[in-house]
Amino acid sequence: MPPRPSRRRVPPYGFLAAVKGNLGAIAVGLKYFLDPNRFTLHYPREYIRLKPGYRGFIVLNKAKCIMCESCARICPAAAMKMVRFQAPDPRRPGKMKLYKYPVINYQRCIFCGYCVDVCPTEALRHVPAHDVVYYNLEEMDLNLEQFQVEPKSPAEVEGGIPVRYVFDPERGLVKVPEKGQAGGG
Amino acid sequence: MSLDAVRSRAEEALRGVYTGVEEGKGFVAFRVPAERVVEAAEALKSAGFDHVKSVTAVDRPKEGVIEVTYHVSSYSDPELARGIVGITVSLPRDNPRMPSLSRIWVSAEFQEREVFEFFGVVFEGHPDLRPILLIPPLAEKHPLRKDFIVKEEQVYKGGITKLEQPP
Amino acid sequence: MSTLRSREARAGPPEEGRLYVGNLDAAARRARELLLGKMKLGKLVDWGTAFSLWPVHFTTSCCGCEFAATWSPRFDAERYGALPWLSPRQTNLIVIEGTVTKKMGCALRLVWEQMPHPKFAIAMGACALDGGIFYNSYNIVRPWEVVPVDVFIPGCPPRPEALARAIVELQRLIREKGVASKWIEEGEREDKPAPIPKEDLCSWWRG
Amino acid sequence: MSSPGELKLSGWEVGETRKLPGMDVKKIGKDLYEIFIGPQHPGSGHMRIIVRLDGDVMVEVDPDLGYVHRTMEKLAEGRSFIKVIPLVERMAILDACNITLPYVEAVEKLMDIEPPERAKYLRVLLCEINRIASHLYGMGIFGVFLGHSTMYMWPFGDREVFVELAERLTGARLTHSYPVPGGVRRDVPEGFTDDLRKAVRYMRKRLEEYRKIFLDNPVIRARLEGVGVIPRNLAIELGIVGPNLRASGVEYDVRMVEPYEAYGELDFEVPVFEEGDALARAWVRVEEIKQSLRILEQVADKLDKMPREGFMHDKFWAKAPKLYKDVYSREGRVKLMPLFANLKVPAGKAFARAEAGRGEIVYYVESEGKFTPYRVRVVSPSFRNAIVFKYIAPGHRLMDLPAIYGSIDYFPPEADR
Repeated sequence: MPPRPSRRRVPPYGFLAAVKGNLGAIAVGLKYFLDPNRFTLHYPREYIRLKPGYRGFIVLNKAKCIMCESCARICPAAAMKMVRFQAPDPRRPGKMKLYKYPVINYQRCIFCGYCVDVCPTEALRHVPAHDVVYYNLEEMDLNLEQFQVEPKSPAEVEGGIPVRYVFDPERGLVKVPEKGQAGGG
Repeated sequence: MSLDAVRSRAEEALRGVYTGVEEGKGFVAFRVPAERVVEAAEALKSAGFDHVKSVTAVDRPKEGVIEVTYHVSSYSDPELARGIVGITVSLPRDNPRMPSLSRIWVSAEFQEREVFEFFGVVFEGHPDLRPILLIPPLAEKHPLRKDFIVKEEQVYKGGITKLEQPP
Repeated sequence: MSTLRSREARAGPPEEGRLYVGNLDAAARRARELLLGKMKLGKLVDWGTAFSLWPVHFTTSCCGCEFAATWSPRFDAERYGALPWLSPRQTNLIVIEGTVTKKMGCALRLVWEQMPHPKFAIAMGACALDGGIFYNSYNIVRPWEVVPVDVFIPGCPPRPEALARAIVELQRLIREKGVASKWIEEGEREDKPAPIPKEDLCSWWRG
Repeated sequence: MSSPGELKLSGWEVGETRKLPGMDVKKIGKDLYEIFIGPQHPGSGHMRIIVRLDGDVMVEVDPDLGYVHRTMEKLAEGRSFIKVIPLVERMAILDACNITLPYVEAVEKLMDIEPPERAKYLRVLLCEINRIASHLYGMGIFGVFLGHSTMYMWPFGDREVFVELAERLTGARLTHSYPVPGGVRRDVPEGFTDDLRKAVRYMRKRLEEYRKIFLDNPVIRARLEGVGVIPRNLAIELGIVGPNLRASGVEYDVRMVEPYEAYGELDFEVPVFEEGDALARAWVRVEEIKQSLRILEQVADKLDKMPREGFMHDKFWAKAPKLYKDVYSREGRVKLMPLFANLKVPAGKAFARAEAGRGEIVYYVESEGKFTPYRVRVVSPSFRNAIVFKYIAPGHRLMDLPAIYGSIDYFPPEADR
């Protein structure tokens, strides 16, 4: 059946309905007072273990890079750029070769994942970490060496407890520690 | 009622006013001379096209014109709502002026203000013609015109570094 | 009017070395030095400031979605003692959520100037760092040119955890480096001046 | 149909008296207060409203937009077609898929391709998840405006359920950049449809509680009923969109009048309310969430039955190397062919529309057959709704402005683009 309109009216409201409405609101409030639906993440004591497909920070595997420039061309924010080096070619002694590798500037990166998806050899990949902050801007403009280092989530480094959220038809999201056993608040 | 019927309803309303038809994907636009645009708008309005979806201006420096298209459709007539009809006016680029249609379609009021600041098109008879989104110094430059250049960055960073061995 | 003038005349030039008499400014400075320097109240000031970072309710752009989510039940940033507040006069933190347009830049500076110091700024999202995807837009300013920014968060938008991390890092910065007490001791903070003069930002402002 | 002359549109004339509940107000002209609200204010800021008051009754309201104008239309002219998707997405990142979808459709119209069946359902899936999340966001902000903090906490908590779903599907909390010309970027991960059904069941239960604590709450009703009434003919005249339009009794929803993607095959209703006041606008949103949940269930059933193929048009996927197909079967991630970086779109003009969370969004895309679009024009729902402040708010007391602002669900970044 195709989409169709359905005309309705806001239910009318009298004195009795107002009394009922007040009591209903209080009853719902009481219900959650007695049985709260807590799912707060106690960051940084706990942190969410991000799923493998999460579009977090990006790391380069230089060995796989074929210098095709696709990532730099598709980057919508011009955050990924190619750096160029001229060095002797190991395969053809005496000849020089132009090497091009991508570097990323996290001042601009919008984590759209286009570069990872367009890379024909999977040389770029996402790291499930997205809670890194910086004190100054210069640190965020990575060079080739820094781009190959996998950034670690600070919460993980500090020894936080990894948790994940599972869906529940009664409570929406439920926080579960990574090693089984359901956790409450 | 199909899209052709929407088109023929608009064509009927605009008969004698339009000078050309332009087929777009998802809409059909009728070219109207600037001095007859009010007449065309009134005809469309009484045919049931009751609101403006978009006042679209396109700068064409090669032809020396700014084209203003009012994309209109209908809320009150569910059959006309299926299609989108445009009326297009070509204005000279050096002095673009046209009568405002916001007296006929109130929904065009803010969008005409937007076209005014981004392209410099003056809508005569507009109740409140002043910039809406930009600060005054920028609004005078009409940034959506093609001669306002915004530079994009290239894919290379820095020059070529010479190294003794491959990186 | 005349009594006021005569009282000013009686006060004379600021007297150094005496605490409770004479020029009010000098007296206040002396009290500040005594409390923060000799009595080591600075640590208390830093401790207190770190756990009462109240961000002003000033949304510059779309990262406001994640700003709101950070104070929502799942991430609950109120646990850090940070509560978004309405009036800039009662806040000491500004979170710049995304792009600052030229029109907003003036408002940002006005809000920043209304806040009492010690005050801090967090730049959230790529747009607040180097423009992000709008890096070449003609209508934006870099927020670190408008207000001095302490912590930068990359991402578009950053996760709420990242904003929480920024607040935690800012608390650490305040407590380890004593930014708040130093600021009170030394008066206006000099290390991060805002390069764009206010006249350039607000030349068009009305109201 | 009425001509605008008959409607009382611009505040009121000097010397004219108007009857308001319990008082008559005359616009004197000189004795007006002018106050500036924003851009720093407790709601979801970034907009200034200049209000002229007579006593505490608004006589003239001038919305001052543009505080978040990031020049998307200009930047789009310099960037290749694929780069425009994340660019326009920043209009309303809480409603990302709905906002980018018509742009992608317009490009597809120009290229004369149509996504395969499964991609259409995947797009509908994310669109409806986004719509629910966007409505919940709007209701939460409405709660902030009214000082009803439970109504901020609950929808924002429940919104996380749908944000989490979207994150599992696309890999990002808000900025999905999900549809691309020809298809989508991810397929559903393992166990996703089961999670989706759980979330739907949970949300159904919660909506009942929302009704008890918010919609049927006498305090809220007293604040919203009869406030900011937009009569049907005025709603049509002002050209407002989305739930605000449907709360005024106009049966218009792009999903219904011009079904795009898979909406024509799905069974759902478009709730329309007659009253046109702030309360009806809140009701429309709740009813729409119910219908979106209904759509999600149908999409989940459909996706389970379909074979896991056809998420990208053959033009882009037929020649994909083996690595690409491996990545897809392993992770469900659709890799983009390098030709996406330099997508050449045939010359032409296309117009596309879709029903986003806040209403109809329209795109006009013109291509000259080059790598970049010649012109991208977008009119967002909030920009079309902004006119409500000017024509509906006058005549109300100042304290009704938060109720009107909140009920319109106005999102400034979307309006300013």
